[in-house]
Amino acid sequence: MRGLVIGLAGIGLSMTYSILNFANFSHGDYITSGAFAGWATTYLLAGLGRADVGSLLLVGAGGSVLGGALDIGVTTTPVAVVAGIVVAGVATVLLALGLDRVVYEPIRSESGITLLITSIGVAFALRYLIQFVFGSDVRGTTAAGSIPQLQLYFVDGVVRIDAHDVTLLAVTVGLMLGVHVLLQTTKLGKAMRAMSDDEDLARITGIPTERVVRATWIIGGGLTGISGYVFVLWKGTLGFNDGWLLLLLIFAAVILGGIGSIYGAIAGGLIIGVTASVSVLWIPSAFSRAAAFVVMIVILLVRPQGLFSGRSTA
Amino acid sequence: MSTADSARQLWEADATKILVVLAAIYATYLLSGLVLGYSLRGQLNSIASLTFYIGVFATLALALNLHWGYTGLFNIGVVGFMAVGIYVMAFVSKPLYGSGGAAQVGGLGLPIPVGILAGMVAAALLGFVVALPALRLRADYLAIVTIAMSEIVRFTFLSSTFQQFQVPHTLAGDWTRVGFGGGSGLILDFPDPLLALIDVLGLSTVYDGLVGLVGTVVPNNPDPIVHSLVYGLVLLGVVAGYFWLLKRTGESPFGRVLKAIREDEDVARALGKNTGRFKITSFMLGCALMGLVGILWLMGQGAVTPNFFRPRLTFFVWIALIIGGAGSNTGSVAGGAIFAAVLYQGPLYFQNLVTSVFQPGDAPGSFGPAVAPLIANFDPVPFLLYTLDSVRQLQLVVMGVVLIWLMHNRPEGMLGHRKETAAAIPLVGRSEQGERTDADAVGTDPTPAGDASGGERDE
Amino acid sequence: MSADDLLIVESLDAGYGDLQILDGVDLAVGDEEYTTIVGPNGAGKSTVMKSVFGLTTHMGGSVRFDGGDITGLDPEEIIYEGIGYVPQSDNVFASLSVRENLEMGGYILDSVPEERFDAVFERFPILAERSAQTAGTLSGGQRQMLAMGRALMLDPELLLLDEPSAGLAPDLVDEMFDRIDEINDAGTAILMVEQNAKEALRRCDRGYVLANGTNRFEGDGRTLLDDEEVRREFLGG
Amino acid sequence: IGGGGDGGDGGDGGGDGEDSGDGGPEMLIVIGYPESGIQLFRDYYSMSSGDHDILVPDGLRDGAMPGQVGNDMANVVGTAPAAGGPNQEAFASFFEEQYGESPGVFTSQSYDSVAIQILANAAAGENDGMAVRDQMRRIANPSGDEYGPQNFLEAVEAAANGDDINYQGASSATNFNEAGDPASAAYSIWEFEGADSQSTSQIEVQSFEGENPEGGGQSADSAPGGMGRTIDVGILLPETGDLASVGGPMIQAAQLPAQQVNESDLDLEVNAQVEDTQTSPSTGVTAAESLVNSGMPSVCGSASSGVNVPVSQEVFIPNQIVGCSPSSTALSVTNLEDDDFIFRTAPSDQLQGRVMAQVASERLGNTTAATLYVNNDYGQQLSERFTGEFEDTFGGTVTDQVAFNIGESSYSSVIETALSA
Amino acid sequence: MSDADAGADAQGRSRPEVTDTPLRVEGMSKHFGGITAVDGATFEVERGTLTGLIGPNGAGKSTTFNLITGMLTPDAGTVSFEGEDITGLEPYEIADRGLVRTFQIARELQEMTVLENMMLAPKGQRGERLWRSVLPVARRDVVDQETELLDRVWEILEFFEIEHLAEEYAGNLSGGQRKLLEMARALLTDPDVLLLDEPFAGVNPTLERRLLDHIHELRDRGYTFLLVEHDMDLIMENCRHVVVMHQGRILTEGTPEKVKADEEVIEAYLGGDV
Ligand SMILES: Nc1ncnc2c1ncn2[C@@H]1O[C@H](COP(=O)(O)OP(=O)(O)OP(=O)(O)O)[C@@H](O)[C@H]1O
Ligand SMILES: Nc1ncnc2c1ncn2[C@@H]1O[C@H](COP(=O)(O)OP(=O)(O)OP(=O)(O)O)[C@@H](O)[C@H]1O
Ligand SMILES: [Mg+2]
Ligand SMILES: [Mg+2]
Repeated sequence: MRGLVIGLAGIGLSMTYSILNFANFSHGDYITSGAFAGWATTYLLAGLGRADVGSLLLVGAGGSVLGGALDIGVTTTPVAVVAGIVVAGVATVLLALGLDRVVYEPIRSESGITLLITSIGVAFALRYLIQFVFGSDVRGTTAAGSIPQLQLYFVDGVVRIDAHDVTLLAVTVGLMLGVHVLLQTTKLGKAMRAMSDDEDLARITGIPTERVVRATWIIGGGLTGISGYVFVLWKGTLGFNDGWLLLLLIFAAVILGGIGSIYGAIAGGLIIGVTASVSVLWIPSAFSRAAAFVVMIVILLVRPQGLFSGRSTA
Repeated sequence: MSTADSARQLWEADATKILVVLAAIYATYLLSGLVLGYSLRGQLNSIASLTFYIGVFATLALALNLHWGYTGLFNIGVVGFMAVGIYVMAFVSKPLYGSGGAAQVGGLGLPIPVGILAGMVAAALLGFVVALPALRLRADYLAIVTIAMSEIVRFTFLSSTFQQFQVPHTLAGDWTRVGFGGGSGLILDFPDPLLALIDVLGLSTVYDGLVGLVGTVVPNNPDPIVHSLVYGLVLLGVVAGYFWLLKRTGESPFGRVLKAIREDEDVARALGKNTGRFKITSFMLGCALMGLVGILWLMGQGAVTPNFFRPRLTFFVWIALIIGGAGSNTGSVAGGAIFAAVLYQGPLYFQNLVTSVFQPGDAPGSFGPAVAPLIANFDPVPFLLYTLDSVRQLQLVVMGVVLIWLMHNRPEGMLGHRKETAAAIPLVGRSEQGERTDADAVGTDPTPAGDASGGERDE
Repeated sequence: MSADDLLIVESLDAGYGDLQILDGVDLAVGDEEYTTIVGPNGAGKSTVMKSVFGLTTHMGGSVRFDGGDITGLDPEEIIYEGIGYVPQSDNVFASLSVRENLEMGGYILDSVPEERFDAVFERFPILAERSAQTAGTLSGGQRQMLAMGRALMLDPELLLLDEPSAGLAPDLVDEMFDRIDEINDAGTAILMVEQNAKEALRRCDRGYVLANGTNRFEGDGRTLLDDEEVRREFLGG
Repeated sequence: IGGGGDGGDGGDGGGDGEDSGDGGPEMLIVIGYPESGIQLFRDYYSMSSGDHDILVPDGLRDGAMPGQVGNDMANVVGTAPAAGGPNQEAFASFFEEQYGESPGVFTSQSYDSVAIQILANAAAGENDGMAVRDQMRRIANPSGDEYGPQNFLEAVEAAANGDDINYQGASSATNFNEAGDPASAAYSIWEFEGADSQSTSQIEVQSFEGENPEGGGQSADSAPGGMGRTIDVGILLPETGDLASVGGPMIQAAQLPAQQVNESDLDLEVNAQVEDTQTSPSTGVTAAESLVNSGMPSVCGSASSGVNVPVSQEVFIPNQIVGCSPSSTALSVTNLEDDDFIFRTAPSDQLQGRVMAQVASERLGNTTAATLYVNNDYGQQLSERFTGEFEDTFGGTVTDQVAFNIGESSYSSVIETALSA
Repeated sequence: MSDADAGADAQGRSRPEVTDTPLRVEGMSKHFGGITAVDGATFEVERGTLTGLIGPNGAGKSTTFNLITGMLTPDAGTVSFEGEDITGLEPYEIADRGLVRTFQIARELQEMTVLENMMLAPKGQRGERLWRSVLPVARRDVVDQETELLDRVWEILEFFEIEHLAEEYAGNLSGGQRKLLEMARALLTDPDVLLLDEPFAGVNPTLERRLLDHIHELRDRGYTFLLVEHDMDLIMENCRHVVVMHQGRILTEGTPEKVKADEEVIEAYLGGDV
């Protein structure tokens, strides 16, 4: 499940990585931003009239409102959840475009490393601004009790699947297909690849590079924000560090799948997710994150271009 | 002659730069200590702790400069090497396990210098393991590998698997309980390293004299003040040592090859340079230096826990390096100092200053109550109080913004001049060069510089 | 230089960042005219081309095209004016296939008619053969042809060519010059930089010799070719 | 009580239990903080039937937990050092009056810590660590006139007069033993009140007395005392980080005695300076240094043992400053070579481990348990202490001790490990 | 210099070492996916000659260079240098043995000055050992050697007429200037055999002539050159031996006259009209 989130968020990272040519270390905090924006909306819609607007907008900072008390869940407050998803996407798109305008555009022509370092600065600023506004405590966001559950019996026990697992699955798969269709049927996809090759040349060829960049942020940012929202919906808690803690796993997934490859990011996400949970069978659980990183490092050594990428190295 | 002179001038200018920066920093701190009403003891202590952080960040920035500024190796796993340094050092030098002490596990009980050496070697070896992929990977991939590696290191020290185990500690086959302590970390219960060092150097009497001297102005227990001041000085000594080492490294054919690797590795290979060897050497050297900083930083802190080594700390070092300017050793030192004083320690001082000058009331507990009055009736006080109270978070926001600003406006660093010449001699204009060789020929040095071209080809 | 020339560059100063390279360069390309710039390495020839295309720092003077002022426009906008550009190096999208490179050449069209591809493939048959190959793996000469093909996708009014024959085999050099002649004959004006100076001057209508960022000589191609001074200084005798 | 740090050799408990193959342990011991506890309990409830007995210690005593977890957590029982002191009510009503809330975990210990420091400082008559240290036991241990929070101001006056007093705290009788730990302690057994409540309810309080409830250790014979001065005391507690939720009320409680003095017409001022440890050792050390720089002779702090040990070792002990932690309970603090500068008003986990084992076995009637502990020295040591007591004293079996790290986005795999046999 | 002169010249030189062949390529092949870039190429380069390697675009010339210098590993075949099999060695090992190449697309070290670029090249620099560069006494040797090198560097820079750019960053050079730097740098490694990949593409004719003179001069001193070049006139004037590649294979080799007259070559390469 977490693999799907990683995959979805990974698409955004993969796109900016290949087109703008830099590893965006603030990507994790875009996820967090999307999650907070979306959840503020959900809280607001679910709790309007039941608690004061300020606490709702701050997603119950300081324990002022509890998600459980608002009975939030995809079946109990479907409108609030759907609105949350939409706002999470839109807000992250706006954030991504805004930051691009202010931060990245002026140094677009610099090397990837310059941009990477800059993105570390963005990550710091974003993360701790979120903490400044929303507080540092972890909050429970959904009403765990009222989510319908399905019990599936497997050979070795019961697997419980609840409505939020299903939502996560539906949203991520739906969006992945959507992006696939979008890039296949428009020339945007090729323009993006052309740009990732050589931006100057793209400009003199008449590709409206700034528009392609914007499209990249819009698609990538939207997916990222939504992935943040459904991630929180699925795990049921929200904290200012969520995205950052996911970031390295996302990088692992993107590299595993091959930078720039959308399907690679998805598959990479699933592999990383599975590695992290299955590895527990053989190694102490304290190492499950480490196991995912080891897989990534091994891939980088054996097949640096990733599993799914046909990019040339010439 | 003139070249030597101008070189000296440049060096002096560098030194002046560093000194001016340091002087300004110290003056500001003393001044704010005055405002805060610190006693002499407080002032001395605050100077000592400032010196400590300047020392560690400057050394870290220097070591990182070797990786990134010289060789173009994008290492964002600095904390991993620091962690290995101090952990291995503790493993080797902690006293043997004995029940009843605060420590849950023991070490091998070897002398501290052995531990320090072991820590550096271990960090270098980890560097070697990481450098193997570094030979083949692009900068950004290496970045991700190194940061993942640093997390793996942290998880390893966190894991209960290595929390404690038995190792034989004598040839007779006695077993002793050792380990890395898992999440609770290690209590560093070896003898005080500074005093040990002073002892070895035979400076105990000098030290005691110093304590006595300080005792005349700070009558009450002067020892810790002297101790931390002297430790700060030792760290500055280490900074000077690193600086010298890296300057030598950079201004040499070795450094030139590193620079070439940074620019285009294929070219260096086509010119017959075994770039792998250079990269590994440079990487391992930097890692050993980072391991040493890990040791110096935590050796005297009494305890070490794995979560000290979160990636955030690595980024601090990066900010320090970038403030100073990658590629420049002077810059690295100045950057480390500025970072430590302004961004790392500064906000707390600022908070204390404002608090003590204005004596503000209690801050609201969260953002909501803080902005509500601002929006409702333009009352900014709660918001300002909340802001002041959140200095530790905002400090990181500020660091982020500073980093962005630097990348936009001064990517070469505050002090500029990242382009230090990579040669053991100054590479200067032809005419001056001619003069110089002439002068040499006239002088005592009979180097047949002139006919090198004649012997160009005689096999 | 007359007012109704297609491209008019007037006392152009330009460079990179703070560094000024061009110092009052004047030049003109008439409708359907074939113009060549020659000059020593580092003279600023490529810089002139880049300046026309809005890729340098503008410091003074003007560039007019087809009666309108295009000084300071972005490359994306200049493409719409009807100028195509083949840079001296790095002139193909290395990770796109040959066909995709050509598609990108026609990016600003809503849809690229198949005839455009055919026309390019006809001029450069090797491209048709390799249409699925990744451009990054083409040989130097193949790339040069692909780059030219890409610029032709839009059937521009004016084509800027920076050393199109560099790296080409002799038969291809001739071929390339022939193709350029053809393109020119078909109504596209050419502004070309060449180190293969004699051949270029032989074929062009008008020639400029650039040195140290300023005009040194100009005139019709033959005249320059026969000029003693030009020959000695710039054409290697 | 002091003494042996031998809490359960052999580390990883008995994986050797030959219990029924299918069942897994009957109960879980979860040691951690709300910060990651919310996620952990959410995962627990979503992946299991949710009917194991679960026992948690003080770290998870946060009334908001059920609301945040979205479950009533009715299967969870907790233990925590209680305000079992003779004057606990006086403090509780006082706290409620001031802040309009009932006092939380470790608030009474915080109050006592600062109160004792003020008294010792008043008796010492100077802001000097060594002098304060020497007065600590004199004002806290028998003999002397007894005072408590209700007549704290009189106590201060008496102390400043150089009288021999015996402060009887809110948390315990606050008699220090040789190691500077409380000589006796009380534990409450509590449970959550459900998702709609913000508090927990206490089921029972159990008192434990150490070997020598009167306390012991050296102290001064007389006190200079003196009026007309300012008493400095530092407060070093977490406002942010893992322990933020516990730290807030603790800081409030710690500021109370100072306020009492400052609002009275006593000819004494108390200057209480608060610093935040962020629950991080390195920040803790920096913050402690800044307290030292401002000349604080004694400090109430720090909260968790992971911070307290380095802060004590690096700052308090070498600078000869009294540290008196209201909530650091780890065994290692007892064993510090502290030159008698380190005290605490919170009881050592030596005791809590035992209480938990007793609750698990006698009250809940379980014979097998697994522990899930936060990976720091608090979790690690308490888990081991519990295991030792549960197996040795109560004849139970601990199937597994599983560590978890703070800040993971999912704890299902560690829960899985703990729940499987 | 007229064609006739050059021809005579070329034949007149370097007789004594005819049999000595430092570089020998045998049955070398390289495939990229479905494309065969080099297909069983076999040829030799004689000591002290200027050998031309010509062929249509995409014939496999640059790939051959990459294979010889270890930048790529051949799928089949061997490369031997001075009698020793160097197939599959690392590029630096090959360069170290005295077989050095230039790149078709100049690869300068942008943020290093021209001088630094040049100083990088020479072999056997003592200071490339870290300890020698760092340790106080050992460093004295290093400084001495650097002083010597610097003089040599200046000479070569002057020869290539780029001494005025000595302190310029290589990234600021024009296309042609970069080529010059590239060649100058390669010469500094003191190679026995120098592989030049289209060194004159983009070089002004006047300078080209001077460079050629210099190449001849060096060749007379015993250097050996393998030169990829498309300019037939240049090849005819300057090379004594020419290897023609076509579609990865060696089509023919021999004297310029012979090659020029070869039907196949005319068809494959020179175009019908030559
Ligand atoms: N990006 C750049 N930044 C700074 N200076 C540059 C840049 N590009 C070129 N130059 C400088 O501008 C001058 C002119 O360069 P330009 O590329 O226009 O020469 P050119 O005439 O095309 O030469 P060539 O025939 O060698 O290609 C050269 O001195 C070069 O060093
Ligand atoms: N990495 C690669 N992957 C796939 N094909 C390649 C690769 N490198 C070269 N080729 C192909 O191999 C053939 C030979 O290329 P090479 O660069 O050696 O030609 P060349 O003789 O140097 O041509 P030119 O004179 O145009 O530079 C070409 O068809 C090219 O497309
Ligand atoms: Mg040019
Ligand atoms: Mg080639």
